[in-house]
Amino acid sequence: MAWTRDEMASLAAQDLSDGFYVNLGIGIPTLVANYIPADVDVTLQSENGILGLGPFPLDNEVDADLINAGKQTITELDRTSYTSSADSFGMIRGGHIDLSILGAMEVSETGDLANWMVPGKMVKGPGGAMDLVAGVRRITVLMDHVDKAGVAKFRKACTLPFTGRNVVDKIITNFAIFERPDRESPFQLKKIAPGMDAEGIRKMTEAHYTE
Amino acid sequence: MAWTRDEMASLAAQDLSDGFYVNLGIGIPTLVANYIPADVDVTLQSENGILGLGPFPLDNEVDADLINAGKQTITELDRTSYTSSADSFGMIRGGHIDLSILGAMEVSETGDLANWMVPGKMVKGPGGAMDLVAGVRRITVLMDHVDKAGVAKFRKACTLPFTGRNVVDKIITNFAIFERPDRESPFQLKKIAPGMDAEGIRKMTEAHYTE
Amino acid sequence: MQKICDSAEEALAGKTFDGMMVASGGFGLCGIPETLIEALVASGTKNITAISNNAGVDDFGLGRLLRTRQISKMISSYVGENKEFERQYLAKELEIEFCPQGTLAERMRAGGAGIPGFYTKTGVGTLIAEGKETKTFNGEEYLLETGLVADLAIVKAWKGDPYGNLVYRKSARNFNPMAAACGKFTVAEVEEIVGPGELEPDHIHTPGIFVQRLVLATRNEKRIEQRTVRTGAV
Amino acid sequence: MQKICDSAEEALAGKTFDGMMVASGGFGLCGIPETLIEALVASGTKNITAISNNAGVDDFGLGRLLRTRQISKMISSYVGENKEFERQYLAKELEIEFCPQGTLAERMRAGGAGIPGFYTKTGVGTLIAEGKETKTFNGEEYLLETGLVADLAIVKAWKGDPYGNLVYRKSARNFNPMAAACGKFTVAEVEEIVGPGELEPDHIHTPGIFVQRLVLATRNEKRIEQRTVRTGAV
Repeated sequence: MAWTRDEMASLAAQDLSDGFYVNLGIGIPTLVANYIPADVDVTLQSENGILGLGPFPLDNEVDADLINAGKQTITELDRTSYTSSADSFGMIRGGHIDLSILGAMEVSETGDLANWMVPGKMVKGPGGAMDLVAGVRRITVLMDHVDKAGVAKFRKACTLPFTGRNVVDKIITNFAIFERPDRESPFQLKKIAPGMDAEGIRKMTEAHYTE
Repeated sequence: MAWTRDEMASLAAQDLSDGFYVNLGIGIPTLVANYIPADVDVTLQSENGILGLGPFPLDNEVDADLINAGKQTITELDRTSYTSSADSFGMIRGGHIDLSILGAMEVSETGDLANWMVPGKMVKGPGGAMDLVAGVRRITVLMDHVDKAGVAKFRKACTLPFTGRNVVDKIITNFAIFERPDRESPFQLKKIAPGMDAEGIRKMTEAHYTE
Repeated sequence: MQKICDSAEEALAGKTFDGMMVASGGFGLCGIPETLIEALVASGTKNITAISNNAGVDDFGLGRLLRTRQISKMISSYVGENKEFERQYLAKELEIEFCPQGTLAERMRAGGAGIPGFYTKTGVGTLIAEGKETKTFNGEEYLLETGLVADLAIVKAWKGDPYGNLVYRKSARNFNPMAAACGKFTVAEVEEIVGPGELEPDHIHTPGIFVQRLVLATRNEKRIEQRTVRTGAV
Repeated sequence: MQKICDSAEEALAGKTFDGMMVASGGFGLCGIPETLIEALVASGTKNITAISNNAGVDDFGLGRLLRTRQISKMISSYVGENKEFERQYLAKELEIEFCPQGTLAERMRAGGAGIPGFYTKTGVGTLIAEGKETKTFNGEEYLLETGLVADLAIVKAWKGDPYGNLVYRKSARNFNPMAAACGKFTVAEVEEIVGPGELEPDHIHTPGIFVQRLVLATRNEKRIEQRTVRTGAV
């Protein structure tokens, strides 16, 4: 039985260490905030200039001047600081963020990531994704194991335009977790969703990985 | 009769236009602040992170956290803002400062400036002078016409290491004022100190200039 | 020196021309100069190259200038929320230069700070790198990106004083400080004009040197794109 | 996550090593980390390359580390106020890399922001340009300068909170924000430690992400180099 989106987020949250600064992408990665272990102090960054993201506001707390990178209304905490976008990306590009958790369309077996455009479709732009994968120390991807047509998203090579080359450290799909110790190493299958087996995973994965 | 240091500063102050942002170098240029016309609103910048320099403090106002680039204690005004050194030099390098008035050891007839080192002597470093001459829109130099040995300081070419090449727009010495309309043009003699004449100026000047 | 103008029209007077490059602050619809965008619509200025992280929505933000076809090119990181943009882009009526968000912020900062080019790892090996020079530092490849300088910058701040000093509020700061700095001429609209000395010198985000004209904002709709709330039970 | 340390020695513990590069905030003797400099003296760390705009005076500021011969190289813009510096430099016991002040500030900012190189007009055609690459943008020549990243950064702030958020006071800000950002490990000394939430989020100059350890400053002498006053008559 495949992991749910919340289970995937919960699995991703297990990598959060005390004192980490973390940027969560739009979509499933946002759910990770709900699963931060109680004994772990994590500061969330939003690239539009917020260090120390709070939860969504109560209805009467909504403030149009306080949104996250997904343009959702949020709140501040007692640790929050605001910066300009240039200074915010200084944190990102300068390697000060410990971990970013992002969605993906495809990941290659060498850690290339594609998540910003599909040729022939309207291109909306890279946003901050290219900056995040280039600058953040560690990148975890959350994505479905296969696309709607059943095609593997963890592939030998990306078919879609790159967001970054050799930038992914860990992949959590709804079927399995792959990880590598460094960016010279191949990915290794680390965990399998309940009811699935290694053989099944291999069949649904185009990428080469170790077991 | 040669102009005094205060008269030189007063002459330099006549170029200040309403709304100008100005950086004054250490030494005689600092005196220019005393001669800003009453009907002209000028904001002084200090490259250590102050926009809107106030006068020296009263004895009981001295604040060690508030010094100018010459390390002198100063005060703030109702317009003052503080920035980091990087942002302060952003103003300078980015061409946002209208005028800088600086001292010099030598100026060449093509506007090269030397004011930071004498080979063989202890070198103290360029400080912010190279940034100022490279970035500020207009540079006025205040200097003695000749050095202690009687040698012309406005020369065909600088003999000392450059602070910047082709960066000076106006020279006010204790004997005369030279100016040029743009940095492709030669300097022109614009004014002579009382009791001096054009022939005398020519004899004490190595640089070529027009009259 | 009088920076405060009576109206947004007066604040832009003499400073717009066809074919100009305009930088605008704001992220999504947060911290956008609503009043000045409307004045730019009214000015009828055509063929604008707009530097802005986003393109607004159909009837709000820079979308207002797209609808009137006053913008011919956008330099942006993300333009996903605007159907009119999509239509013009697909019809090739509009040119777009995509720029990763951090690179865009840094290009604007660089332009304002007199830096014509800088190197970044962002975009190496991607479509963004096409046609750009690369250079290796410490064994890693970096892209050369250029500074951006705009003919006019329009920004939105929370408070401003008569000297043009600005203070932003929360995440409405975003691209505004860089937009202000990268304009050859910068006009700020503020929610409140305060008196001289009322802004604490240590708290000023954009020093007055970057602001040539200032106007009280008459439009502060501050539309929210994704109103997201939690229930009180949490 | 516990950033506050009981002493400067504890704040530097395990983070110093011979041959390391240390960035220090401060301009002249204003805004220098007096307490941490003393702790660095006590640490006995040798062969330090110090990134600092100035070199202190003989018995104060970085002069303390020069006197003990713990610094072997300085990257600075101006070192005029220090006789011991002059003696060591003329005796070739000390290496100096002169960097124009604005270039130094930008190199530190660039290092902190992941920018390995940038172009500037500052220093073109001077001794500072020797051995450096140049590039032409819009017909003008610019120098390539590189970002600086330090093994350790020591900074002085006015107030700090348990998350490492810092606020500076007046011109004591100067190089401190860039020093904080360019350190692989940054230690801040503050005149006052305030509680969580006491610093207004819009007023924080250095966000806590740049500060790994924080200590209450025990030395706040703040020596003045040029005490200059006017008479009350003005």
